[in-house]
Amino acid sequence: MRKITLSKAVNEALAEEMRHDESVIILGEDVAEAGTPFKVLSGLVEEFGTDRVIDTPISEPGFMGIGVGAAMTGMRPVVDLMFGDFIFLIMDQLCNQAAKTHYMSGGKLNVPLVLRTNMGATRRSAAQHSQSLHAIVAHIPGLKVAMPSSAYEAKGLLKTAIRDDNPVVIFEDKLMYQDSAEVPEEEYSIPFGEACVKREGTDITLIGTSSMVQVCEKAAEMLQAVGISAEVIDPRTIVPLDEKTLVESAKKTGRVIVVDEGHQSFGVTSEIASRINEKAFYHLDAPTTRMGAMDVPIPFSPALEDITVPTPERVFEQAKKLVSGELIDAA
Amino acid sequence: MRKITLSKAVNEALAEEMRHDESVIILGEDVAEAGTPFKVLSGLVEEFGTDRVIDTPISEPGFMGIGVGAAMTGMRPVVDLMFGDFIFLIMDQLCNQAAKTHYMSGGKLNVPLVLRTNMGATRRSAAQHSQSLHAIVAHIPGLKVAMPSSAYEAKGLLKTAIRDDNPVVIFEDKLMYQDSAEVPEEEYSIPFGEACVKREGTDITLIGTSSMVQVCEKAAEMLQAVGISAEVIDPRTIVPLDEKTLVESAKKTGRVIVVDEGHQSFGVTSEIASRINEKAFYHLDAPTTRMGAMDVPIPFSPALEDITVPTPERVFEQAKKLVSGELIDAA
Amino acid sequence: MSNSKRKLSADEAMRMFRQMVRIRTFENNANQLYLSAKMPGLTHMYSGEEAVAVGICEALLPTDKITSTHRGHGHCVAKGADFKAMFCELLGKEEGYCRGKGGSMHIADQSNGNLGANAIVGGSMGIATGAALTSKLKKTGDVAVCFFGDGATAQGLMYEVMNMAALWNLPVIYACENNGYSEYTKTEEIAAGSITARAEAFGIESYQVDGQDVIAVNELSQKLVDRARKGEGPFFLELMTYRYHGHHVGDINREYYRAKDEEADWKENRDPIIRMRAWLVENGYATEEALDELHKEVTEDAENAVEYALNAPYPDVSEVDMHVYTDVKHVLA
Amino acid sequence: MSNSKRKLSADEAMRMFRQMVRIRTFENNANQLYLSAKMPGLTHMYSGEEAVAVGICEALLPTDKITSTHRGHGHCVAKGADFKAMFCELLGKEEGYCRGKGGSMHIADQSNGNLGANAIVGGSMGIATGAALTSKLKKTGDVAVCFFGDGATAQGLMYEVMNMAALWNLPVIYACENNGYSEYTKTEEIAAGSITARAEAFGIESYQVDGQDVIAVNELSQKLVDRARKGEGPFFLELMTYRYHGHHVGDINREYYRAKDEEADWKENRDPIIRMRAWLVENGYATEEALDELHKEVTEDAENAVEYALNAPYPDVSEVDMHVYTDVKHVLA
Ligand SMILES: Cc1ncc(C[n+]2csc(CCOP(=O)(O)OP(=O)(O)O)c2C)c(N)n1
Ligand SMILES: Cc1ncc(C[n+]2csc(CCOP(=O)(O)OP(=O)(O)O)c2C)c(N)n1
Ligand SMILES: [Mg+2]
Ligand SMILES: [Mg+2]
Repeated sequence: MRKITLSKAVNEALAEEMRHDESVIILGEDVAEAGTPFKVLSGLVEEFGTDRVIDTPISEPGFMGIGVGAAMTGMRPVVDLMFGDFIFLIMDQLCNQAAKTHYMSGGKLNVPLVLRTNMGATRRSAAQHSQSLHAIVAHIPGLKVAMPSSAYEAKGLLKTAIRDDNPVVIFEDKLMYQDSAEVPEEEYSIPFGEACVKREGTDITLIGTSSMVQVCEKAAEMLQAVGISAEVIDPRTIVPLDEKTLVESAKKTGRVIVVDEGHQSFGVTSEIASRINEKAFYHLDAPTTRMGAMDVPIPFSPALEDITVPTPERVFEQAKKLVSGELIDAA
Repeated sequence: MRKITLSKAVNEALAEEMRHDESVIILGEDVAEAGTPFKVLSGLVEEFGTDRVIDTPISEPGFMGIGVGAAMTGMRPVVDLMFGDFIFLIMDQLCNQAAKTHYMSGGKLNVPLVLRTNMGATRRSAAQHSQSLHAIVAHIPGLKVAMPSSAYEAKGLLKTAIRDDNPVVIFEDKLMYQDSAEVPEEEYSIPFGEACVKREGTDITLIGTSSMVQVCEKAAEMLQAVGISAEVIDPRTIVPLDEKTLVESAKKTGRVIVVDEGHQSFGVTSEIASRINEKAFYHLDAPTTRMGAMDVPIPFSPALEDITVPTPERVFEQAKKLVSGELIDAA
Repeated sequence: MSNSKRKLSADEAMRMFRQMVRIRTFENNANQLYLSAKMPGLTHMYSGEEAVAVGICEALLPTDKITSTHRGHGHCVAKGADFKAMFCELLGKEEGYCRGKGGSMHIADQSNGNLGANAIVGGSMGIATGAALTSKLKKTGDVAVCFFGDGATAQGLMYEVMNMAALWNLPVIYACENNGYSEYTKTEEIAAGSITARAEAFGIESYQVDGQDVIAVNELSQKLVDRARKGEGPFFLELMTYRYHGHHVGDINREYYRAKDEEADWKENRDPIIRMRAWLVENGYATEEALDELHKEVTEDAENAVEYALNAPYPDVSEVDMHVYTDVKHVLA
Repeated sequence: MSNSKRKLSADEAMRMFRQMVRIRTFENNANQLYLSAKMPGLTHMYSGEEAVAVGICEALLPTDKITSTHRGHGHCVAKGADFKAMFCELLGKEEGYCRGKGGSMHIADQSNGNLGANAIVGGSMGIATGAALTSKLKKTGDVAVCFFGDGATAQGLMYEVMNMAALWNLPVIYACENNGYSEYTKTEEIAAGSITARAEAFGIESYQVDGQDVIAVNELSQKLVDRARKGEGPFFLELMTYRYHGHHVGDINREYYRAKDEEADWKENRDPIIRMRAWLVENGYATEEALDELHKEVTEDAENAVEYALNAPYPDVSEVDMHVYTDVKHVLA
């Protein structure tokens, strides 16, 4: 199968959906001629024009609010937020307005809006351009949250997001834009709430989101080399969360590590670990371990930044300890 | 000991700290003559004048930003956010600026700011005036988060918050402003990161935050009536979190329920449950149970609103099941 | 009362009068429900400001969109809503416009183009502007009106969306209801400079209007709505008006921020309903008797609706986790 | 070059020239570090805009406060920072102004009143205004200057804080560096109406100035800083300027949004350093030789600082969880 980059996959998803439905528009900073700083949208304005690929001023709350209003009245806006860190600027429009409109109106108004943004550290972009803030969005009922782990997922999930009648937030890892993966030529989409078992195993389950899926896969290979069989699962969407697949795997292996690039405390790993503990408790041989980003603002210095996020080596070490029962003493 | 309302306790804490330190000022909407819609600040402007009790326009991001700048240059602002739900408007100033300034400056700049706001549903205020959003703030390193459970804690924690050199967010339950508790006449403060064991017990641990402490205490009484001895713990601050006290209690009782008024998913209960599972796993007889608010926007209708938040009855039922081992089948 | 250049038809004139009376009557009943402890929560009365909502909404088609505020009953009635579904909503009943899930501060009536009240001050400014963007892109010809208070002009969002509306020539009208107060604070204490100049600085044509003169409001609105429809928008209106009640129904002792004399002056000398009534009679549109009859009719309507709503059922508890998402019946099932 | 009414002293004139040369030289070295892959991440060059930072900061005392932007090296140098600690910061080294934790976009130098660069466009507008509030309440006499770009005028925060600054007469000067672009977009595509009119609408005295004329900028700044100190603020300045490089150091092929001719015109005909150099010589402040010597000195300074920074140590990994809180040494310990 052909391989394309994640960037190209996103671009294709948008182009296909824009061809398919005239209501789909893109709103954001430098999305048109510049195609965003990451060049992800290159070529779209040439095909769809400035009426549908709309450059905005640097007014995140403003254009997010406009997106919500457009969505309520018949458009399907894809709002482009240049850095995930700027989500803090639009929280009111996202969480007080978009997320609650359908409920507050008793089901009468819909907000079919996609917020496309990114996440991920180790790009030397410092504390305000490196955060992975999906956990705080996932906490708000009414929003769906997708986290593609490769070009394949990026395209399939974005297409589903655009066709969804609810507000969906999709976090792309900005370090993965140039990563390639097999992506079919023919149309496809990936349903929300269906985890993907990336690798089967029997001794331990590694659950990873976004780029942490790769980290888990690398750790799984290292584990295989030492005779440990790891199952790797990508939830793909954290809201809705495919609890069933995760819990079943936990029951099978009896040991789980959850790896995510958001801050560990009050983060996504806590939620997933809690659900597994609740639903698979009596099958577990060890406490479900969380591995998130350190609970520190992301430092600029390369000497510090790289140690703030989980790595295959650290997942490998932790998995070995769990499987060997070394952590029993600690508990 | 004398009893005063939570509202009065907050008022006293502010007055004492303002007398003690000229740098302490209050910024917010209708904080001066009106003393806020909840009348919590009544009398302060009369004592301290409009230079220190400052009415602002309805510009939450603006006055929060001004608070941050004032804090960086020598003031100790207490920013008053009328409803906790409006925190979504100030997330950038709170999480990208206040929380990260000390770290990003390598320790050179401080932001000794207190954000006083509230939480709590069942006031018929609907989806945008009823949220309990402490979990999303707790996820951001650099912020401390306090959750007083009575007038006593409200005063003691607020005084500590004002003297802290870091940004602190304090969530008061708006339904508790008229609740009275014993509060000493003499000065005191409550250190951050020290949980309070409200009631000792041996069969199960109930951990509650804010008004959920009362819910847990009521449930504990109901449990006692059926012969179950429940320990009730109030963490008082969720950042820093007194993991030690919680874990020790979990090890002692072997069963834990965590009760909090924020949405359950990706919320505070998940974090606390995860820490307990990680650190006390081999001592637990049952999975730690989370009881948060339902994962739905808060509905207006009284018929619906009341069932969205944990109640003593439901905590009681759940505790009985845990202690009797009924939930083993479910897992 | 302004001397309309265009002669109003009897229908138009009477409809405006009736709508103002309907709003006032609705509010009197809502206030009564609060005072008699029959309404859950608090609510914000529109009484005194009727000419603003009516003057503007009578210039709109049902397909035109509005966004409303925490003080939203007036906009809702003026845009065509029905008393029964409104009272049901205020009481949290299943037959309410939002099945009781929204309540007073979130009442919406999408069948008449009311995209909803909003409990975040200024929170709907983007929504209205977005509705105007839809109109432009889909070429529907719809105009969007964004209602908000003087207090909301302190929200930065307003400047962000006005900038885009001006850059993109969107068919949106920003209608600032300047009632002199935001909660317990006078407007001059929270608004520096000039409100209309702020809009003008973005290149938006702006007007200050007597918000107690329904004909003046309507005449200007007709013109601007027509022009917005033709792509000459956006526009900005500052409507000088007054709220008769406290900030909300529970704000009863308010002399510390607002003098009784001032209230009396507005009520006695500038009331939009009294003024229009006199004008209708003077200009031969209606007799005093006909107007009394109209009042009576509306009063009965409202009382019936209240009665109906009080007896209507609450939503079933199973509704609590419905409508969180469009495609999941019960999200917690 | 504007004809200063007040005669500049040789010291003042030479200091301004030197500071502009220092900024240009700093940026040339920073760019070189990027091009030779010795600098982590990206950075935004201030070259071309030197007269703005220098003209304003030379009117300030070290105790006065400024807030800076993603394009912040110029403000940092102009407010008195040292090359070594700056280059160390850009390279993520322990001896950097922020111990390497902030980097280019968060460089701060509180000893000289620089409260920091900010990677959120417009993010520091509240901070500067808050610093001015401190000045007013503590009666320190400090003035705060908020630097930001034309693009940042689209952020609602600006209008919120200008409103409060105007209501409370705060000693803050909003300095809008209008360099014609925000990222890859021309200002006229993102700013409706008039930028200075927006500030004026809040009752703030506003000026548009030639940002390539350091003497004009300085003269006006002196006046406004004095007045702000006396409680006559706030003020708003729109400084017309130009950035010579791309949006950031990696933005090299930029003809799709900006013509080469336009760049050449600004560089050749309006360069603030060339203009001031000519003026210094013409007015007898310095000889060509003395100015060459100055250039050489600054160049050597910068090269030494770069060398020093390249060899300086990174912070120890144990620093990663320090400075999260003031009172916890290692938050993850
Ligand atoms: C963002 C936000 N801040 C504060 C409030 C609390 N609040 C509700 S109404 C109001 C005053 C609004 O004043 P104005 O916009 O003039 O409208 P009016 O009530 O006068 O109609 C305030 C401060 C809110 N609901 N939302
Ligand atoms: C809130 C926010 N939105 C977007 C960005 C991305 N961004 C960085 S600089 C910039 C352009 C800023 O333009 P301007 O304010 O004119 O400053 P200039 O770069 O021209 O100096 C943008 C959009 C950001 N850093 N912060
Ligand atoms: Mg008002
Ligand atoms: Mg610019």
